[in-house]
Amino acid sequence: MNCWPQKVRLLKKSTKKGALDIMFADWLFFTFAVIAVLGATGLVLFRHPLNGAMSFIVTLIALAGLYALLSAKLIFALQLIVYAGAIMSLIIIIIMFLNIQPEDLPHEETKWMYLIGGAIIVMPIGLFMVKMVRTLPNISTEIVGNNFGGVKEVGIQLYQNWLIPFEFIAILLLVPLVGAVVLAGKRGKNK
Amino acid sequence: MELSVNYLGLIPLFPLMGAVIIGLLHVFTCNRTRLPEKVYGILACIGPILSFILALRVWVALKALPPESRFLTHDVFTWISVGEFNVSMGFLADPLACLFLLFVTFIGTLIHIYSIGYMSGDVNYGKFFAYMNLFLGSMLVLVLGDGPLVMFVGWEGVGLCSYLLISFYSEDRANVVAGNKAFIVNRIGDLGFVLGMAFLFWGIGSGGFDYLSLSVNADNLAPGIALAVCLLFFIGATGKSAQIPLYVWLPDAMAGPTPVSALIHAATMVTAGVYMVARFSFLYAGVELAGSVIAWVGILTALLAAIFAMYQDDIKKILAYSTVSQLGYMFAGVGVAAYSAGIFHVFTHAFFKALLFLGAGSIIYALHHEQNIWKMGGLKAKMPITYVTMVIGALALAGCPPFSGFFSKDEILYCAFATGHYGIWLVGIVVAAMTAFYTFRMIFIVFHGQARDQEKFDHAHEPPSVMTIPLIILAVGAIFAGFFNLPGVFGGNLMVSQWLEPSLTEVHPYTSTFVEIFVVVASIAAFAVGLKLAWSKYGQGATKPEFSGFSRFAYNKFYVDEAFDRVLVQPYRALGATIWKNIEPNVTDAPVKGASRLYMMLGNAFKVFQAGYVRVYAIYMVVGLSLMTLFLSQSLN
Amino acid sequence: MIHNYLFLSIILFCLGIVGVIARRNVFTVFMSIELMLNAGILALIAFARLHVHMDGHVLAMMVMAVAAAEAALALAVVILLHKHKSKLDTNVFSLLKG
Amino acid sequence: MTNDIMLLMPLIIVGLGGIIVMIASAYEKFTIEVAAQSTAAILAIAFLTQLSNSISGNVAVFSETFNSILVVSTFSKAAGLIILASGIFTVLSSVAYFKENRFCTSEYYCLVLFAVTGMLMLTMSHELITAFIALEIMSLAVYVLVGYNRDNVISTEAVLKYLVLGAFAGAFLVMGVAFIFGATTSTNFAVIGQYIAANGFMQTPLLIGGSFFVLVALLFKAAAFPFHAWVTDVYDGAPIPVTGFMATALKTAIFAVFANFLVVDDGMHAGWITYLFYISIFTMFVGNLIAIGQQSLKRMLAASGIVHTGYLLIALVAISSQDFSGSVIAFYLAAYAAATLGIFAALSYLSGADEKRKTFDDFKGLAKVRPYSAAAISIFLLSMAGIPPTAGFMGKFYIITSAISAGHVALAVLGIVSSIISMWYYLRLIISMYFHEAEESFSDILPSRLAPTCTFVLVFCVFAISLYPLIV
Amino acid sequence: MFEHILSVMIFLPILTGVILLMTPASQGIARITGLLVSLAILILGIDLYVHFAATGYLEFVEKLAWVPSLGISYHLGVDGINLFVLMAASLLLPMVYLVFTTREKGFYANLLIAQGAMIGAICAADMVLFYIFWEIMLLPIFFMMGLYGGPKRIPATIKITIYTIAGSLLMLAAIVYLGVSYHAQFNEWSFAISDMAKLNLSGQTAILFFFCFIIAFAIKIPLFPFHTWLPDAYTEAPTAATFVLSAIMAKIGVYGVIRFVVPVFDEQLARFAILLACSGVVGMMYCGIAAIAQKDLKRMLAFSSASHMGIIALGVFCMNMQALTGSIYQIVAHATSVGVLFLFVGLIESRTNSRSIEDLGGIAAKAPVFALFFAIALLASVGLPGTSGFIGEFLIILGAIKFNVWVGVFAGTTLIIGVCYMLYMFQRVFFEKTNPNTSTFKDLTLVEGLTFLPVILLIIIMGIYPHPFLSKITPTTALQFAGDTPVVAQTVATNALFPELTIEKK
Repeated sequence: MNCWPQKVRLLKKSTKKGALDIMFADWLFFTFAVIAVLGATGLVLFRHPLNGAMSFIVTLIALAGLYALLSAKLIFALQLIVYAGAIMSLIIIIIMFLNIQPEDLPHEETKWMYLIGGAIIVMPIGLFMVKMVRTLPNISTEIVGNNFGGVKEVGIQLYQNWLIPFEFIAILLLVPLVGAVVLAGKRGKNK
Repeated sequence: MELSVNYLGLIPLFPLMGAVIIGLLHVFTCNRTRLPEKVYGILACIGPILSFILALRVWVALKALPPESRFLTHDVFTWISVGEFNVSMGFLADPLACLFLLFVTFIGTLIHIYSIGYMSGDVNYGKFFAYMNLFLGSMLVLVLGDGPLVMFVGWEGVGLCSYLLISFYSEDRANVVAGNKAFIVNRIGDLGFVLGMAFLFWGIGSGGFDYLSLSVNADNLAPGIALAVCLLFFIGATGKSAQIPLYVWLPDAMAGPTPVSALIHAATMVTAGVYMVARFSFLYAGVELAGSVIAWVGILTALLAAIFAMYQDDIKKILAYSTVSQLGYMFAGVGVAAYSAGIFHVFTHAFFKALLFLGAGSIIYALHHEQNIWKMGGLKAKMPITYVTMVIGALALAGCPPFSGFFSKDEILYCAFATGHYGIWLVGIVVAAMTAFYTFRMIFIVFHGQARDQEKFDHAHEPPSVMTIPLIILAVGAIFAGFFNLPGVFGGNLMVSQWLEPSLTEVHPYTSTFVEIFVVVASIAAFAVGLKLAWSKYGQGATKPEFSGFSRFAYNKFYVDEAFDRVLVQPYRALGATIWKNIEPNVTDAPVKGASRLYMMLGNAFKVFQAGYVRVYAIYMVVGLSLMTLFLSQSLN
Repeated sequence: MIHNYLFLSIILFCLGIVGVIARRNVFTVFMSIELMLNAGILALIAFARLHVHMDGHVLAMMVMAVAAAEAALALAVVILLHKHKSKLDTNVFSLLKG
Repeated sequence: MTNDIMLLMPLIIVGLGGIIVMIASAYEKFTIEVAAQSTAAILAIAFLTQLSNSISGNVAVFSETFNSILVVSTFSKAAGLIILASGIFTVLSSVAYFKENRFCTSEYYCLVLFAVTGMLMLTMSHELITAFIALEIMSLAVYVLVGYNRDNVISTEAVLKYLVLGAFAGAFLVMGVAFIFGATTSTNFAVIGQYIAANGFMQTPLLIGGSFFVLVALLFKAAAFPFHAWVTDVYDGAPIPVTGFMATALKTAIFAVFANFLVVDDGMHAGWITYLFYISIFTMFVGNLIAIGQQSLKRMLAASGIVHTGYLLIALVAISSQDFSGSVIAFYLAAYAAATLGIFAALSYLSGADEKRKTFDDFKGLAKVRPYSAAAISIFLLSMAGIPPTAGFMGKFYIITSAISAGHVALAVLGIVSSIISMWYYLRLIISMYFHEAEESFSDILPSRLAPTCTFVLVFCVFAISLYPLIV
Repeated sequence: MFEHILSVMIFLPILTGVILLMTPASQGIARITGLLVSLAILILGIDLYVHFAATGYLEFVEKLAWVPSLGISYHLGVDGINLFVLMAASLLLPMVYLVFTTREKGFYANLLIAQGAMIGAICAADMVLFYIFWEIMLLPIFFMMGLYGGPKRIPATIKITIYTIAGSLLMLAAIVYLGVSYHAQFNEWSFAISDMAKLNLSGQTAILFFFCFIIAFAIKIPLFPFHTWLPDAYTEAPTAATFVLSAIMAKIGVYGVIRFVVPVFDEQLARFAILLACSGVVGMMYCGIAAIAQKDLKRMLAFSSASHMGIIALGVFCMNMQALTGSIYQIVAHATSVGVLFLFVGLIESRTNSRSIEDLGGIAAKAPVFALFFAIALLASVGLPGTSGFIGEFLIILGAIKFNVWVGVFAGTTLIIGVCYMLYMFQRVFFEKTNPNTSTFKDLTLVEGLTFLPVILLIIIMGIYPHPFLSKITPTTALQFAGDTPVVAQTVATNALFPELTIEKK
């Protein structure tokens, strides 16, 4: 199922020094990171939402790869299945369903202005976060053993310590269900 | 040794009760069936007569006491007691108060009787007597009150009555305005009085606020405060007694009925200032500067008023200015520390000036409210009693020996001379001549010569006996009152001065007989000169002269009233209007208005920020965030 | 190196913000928010790795669930908007203001 | 243990009730009236349970069962009471409202129940991601409620704005949670508190940033400056009972978790005090300025809600984390809730079909025609303005007292100044109702009984709360 | 005489008013009820006065814990300071019901509530309780003005309401500050007024809150320059409301200063007393001078009232016993005189449909009893000896001179300024010739006459024999200055401006 991280683990086992290992992980990281950023940029820049959605899917997949690099096996899977799979296909279906013509799209003549302005405004927030992160120890991200992030381990965590939020996610999911019916569904005349 | 008796309080109470009873009767009947005038007349006279009788009793009681302990007191109740400030509603009769008591009740009674005739037929007959009784009561409180604060009650009370009686004919705006003027000008003086009391209290502290305690503690006063108190009290006196600069109300006050002018604005109320200065002789005696100020203000007032009196047309105004002038003498007297002389002049002046006013009232009554002397003339044939009595009054006023005015005025001038105030004396002599001149100018024009207004002349007649009898009684007084205080040079022994001695802090000046005779001669000469001039100018009948130059200036009273109007009244009104029209909305209220306007403006401006675009709201959030992170970054290290 | 993951998370997060404030297309806006959530998830995973602590993974899962729920509702709203105006422009919907 | 479960009963009752109503609404027979009644009953039962819990005075940390994720304290119980009461009054006034505005279905009530579930959970949660989930339950339900009148573009616009901005803020919350997790390896309040106590707050930049983003999200929901701009539009677009619900229950829940989060440790509170200080000042004054320019009552009340957020922030600034009981905040929230719910209850039967009476001028002369309603509204407005003897006054009094005793004199004075300038727009409605002649006869107002009853019960509450002594 | 007399006096009118508002009672019933209740209050008030023992401390105390955690209690009491304000509030109101006979139900109900609230504010011995009543008493006035006022009532109503609320909210901050300081200094919570005197306040914050108090009271009094709401409000309000405002509420402002500022902020007051005293004097002169320009009788009286309030306030700031006692005395004197004058103007307005001085004239001839009563009230207001107005004013001037010579001298000008406009008004309204407006002016009816008679008699009695009244006040005022506090030293120092007059015993 999750062959890819296994490969990495194998790689790790195969070398004593681990330099190549790390170099390879870095190389993977940068690849995924660049893809993710490009995808995100595409999302922000593409005029048509469909293009944006496709580009976003690329980002999500790249992120899944990164999760794998971070030894989060379960999340890697969930990201692909739930996010890139379910959520994004829903979005794309709706985009297609609405049958958006180019003339329905907003004419964003001032888009670039806003983008640049936005970037300037966001800069302090980003720098602030960077500054924060820099105070952390910059450890290496080699794969953690002991089934860290495996289904069983995470599951035990979930049911032992996080029962209540987990249960309430049920209600959380019910609400948009009802909501979607109320807002977008068919409605009989008042009962 | 003071003696406590329990009837002093009754003396003012009788007239006050009379005022209440008459007033209530009047108020409740005036718009329905009126009570007969007789009822009011009798009711009105009961109070003054009873007071007069009690005054005599007081006099007798005082006489019985040894001179150095001639005090009667009556503490009715604790009036105000706040901390160290304790005042009782107390009355004090000493020789000075007794003298005032006697002549005030005596003349008051006479004028009440006179008014029964004079006011007959008036719609507000009852009201008049209520006011008169109220006045008399207040005056008696003023005189008897033990301590400045009780005196002030009477002081303001007589002011109120003066106001009410001046504006008695209230349908005519001018009368009411004159009344207002009197009250307001008096109030300016009263401010001085009140402040004087406050200073006195400040200076004396807990020492008590009746005359006896005050005179004991007066020595403890700091000189600065003593001076301030003296001058402030004197300001009060200038208001009530019509001295420069507050004399302006008195001539206008003649708008009231003539008995009022006689009683209030000649004989009694206006002398309250002199009485006050004499009362506080223990203070003034220690502050020479205040004395000089008083003396000079007094004598200059005398001069100024005499000048005005020489040019007046209105018989009552002439008398009014003469009153101001005589009051000036009195102040000159008390100013040079000749308190008894000043008081004595008050005493004699009360007789002859009341007499002159009542005489003038008779004339006015006879001529149907004509007051212009240039419409009169030759009345001596028609009104002999009035003529004779008025001439007696005029002689007394002009200072002709041996009428009462001569002695009292001479005493003042002598004291001024003897204490070295030669300037005052000199002015006094000049004023004496002028007094003789304007007095006889009036007599000659009114009684001598031809009738100038034939129709009025034909209707003129001697008034009823209820009016003439008081005239005669007063005339007798005007003749003989002076003998009570004959100075040594005439073989007298200054009886009044001696009587007053326990109440006053004064040293009778002693000079050589030569000086005494010189002063007397000078006075007589002044009288003669004045009389001669008057006779030569008006004795044979004269017409109203055209005024020009100085005389025109003097005829218009140096435009003092106009100046007051320009300098004080108009600016005051303008200030009021400015405050209301400009300052209030544009300055005082401006911050409030401005704040609310700014608030509204900002509120409307803020609507722009609620643009309605979701993106804009997101931008607000991010901008806010990023600003906050900027600050936060500073704290991250 | 763990920092790089976090930097990437920050970059994605900021891109998401920019997307929200710079774009008027409703879909793009919603997806930008999803992007921000993903940046959060990435950070969570990275921290989980940093501390070798699996709570981060649990948290990430829950965030995903919430993201899904939000997305569902957002899509319902988008359909509703489209019904009203046939437009996907957020600026069209500015009747309420002032 | 049974007692501990009792403490959770309100939450369970409401949650299960929501699901039951949701299922039931699939049936035709389950009319909106029945739905309303059953919802009110469920909320009432939950309220009574909560009340009995409050009286019994139990508190529980649930460290064994739920890993300390839920904590029931007196504060959370008080907040829960307010939320449940708000729910009941919202449901009751909705009945009257939907007689005139016919777009209701029975799902409306189940959403109310879900929202209340989320809120109750929010008050109890002592863990960030649970708080996030509760917040999202609540928010998603409220989004739907706001847009319930889906035929109305205004309503849809309101939900769009709320949803976009709410999700945006939610994303910050997630980021914040991530950072806090990164700093402390936990999202549990107790652990965070211990971590701060051990390591200091200002010494842990990651914690600063994380809590900053969490606060941003909470401030957004509480409508504090500069995250306030959505409030007027969303309140305006929402149906009147929902507006009332948002203004009261939602705010209560948010402030409950806000306070719980702030007091995890002194260091946290001290670290944010300056920011909260300025934010509360700006919130009060910006709210006032927005309110002053409004013609529409709902928008005015929304803006005044911003101002009240400012006052509550003062209380947050002034709380002390040592012996935190939240009584001042709870009292103020209760007072504010009573008045706000009262006004919205009154508006829900007075505003007429399709909310045609919206502006101040529309209510001119109301006092002549409906004196009791006008009097009730006046009392609510006076309570909001903080005029004694209403509850609003006591609330304000406690807030100022706490601010001054915490040494924030300037904040207290500025709060006072703000309530001075807020007088104008409260009085304005009273003046419209009383001092102007009626321009219409208000004859179309249905003689519905529930909403007026609610209104007068709330009038009683306004006075009763003010007389109820605060137990610090 | 029973235990809860004060509570009854507070809540009887309030509850009656609220019940009247809630029930569809007719205006006749409302008026009769109002009259009966106010008469009951009057009887209780007299009873209380008779049993007042003048111990100097609070009497008739009722104390009930309310918010124990903050030391707030339901605490009532009467001493020499508030006794007379209480009397003003409990004795004067029946007149209104007797004079204004044809107003709406709400009018009477609001009056009742106002009375209860005022009595509450006066008797409250707990600061929070005081504040609550202080605010409540504004509400009926707000409604009375807005509902039954003149044509320009709404702006005036808004102005007075927001202005006063602004002031009182500042006071709230100050009250809280006092409570908190008490907690900080004595480690227990209390909002009792009597406890506050123990506080030792200093520093910038104390000054800030000192001014909060001062501004609150200055607005209510109103003290220059916070008086700008007054002319409009007094003019536009229905006469009964004006009466309540001027006769009683303004006094509660002064009372507040005496109660809160004088004992608590002694240090700050000593420092700023000269400033405040100047404000009082300037206000007195400013409003008095502005009064002369008024054509509207009511507005003139409004300015006159403001002018006198300046003097009363001055008395408080002079920080000596004479002035303080004078102020308290003048509170009643002014309440009776100006209150009655406002009612008289209301009568004139109802009989001639005009309040303009220009339109009136010659009333004295038509209505002698009315003129007599009016004149007595007027003379009291200008402070003529023999009326109640003199005693207070004189004591204030006396104290003012002690405090500062110049302040005293300028304060004295009230004697002149008052008569200027009052006499002018009396001349134009009561004297001169009648005109069509006034030619049919009816004198007071028997009921009206009997209504006003007690007050008029009170004015005279209080002027002639004030001692029994003063002796109820002085024990308490003496206590205020009992210790040789720094205040006294400071006030004497202000007179150093006048070196040549400094008292030095020879």
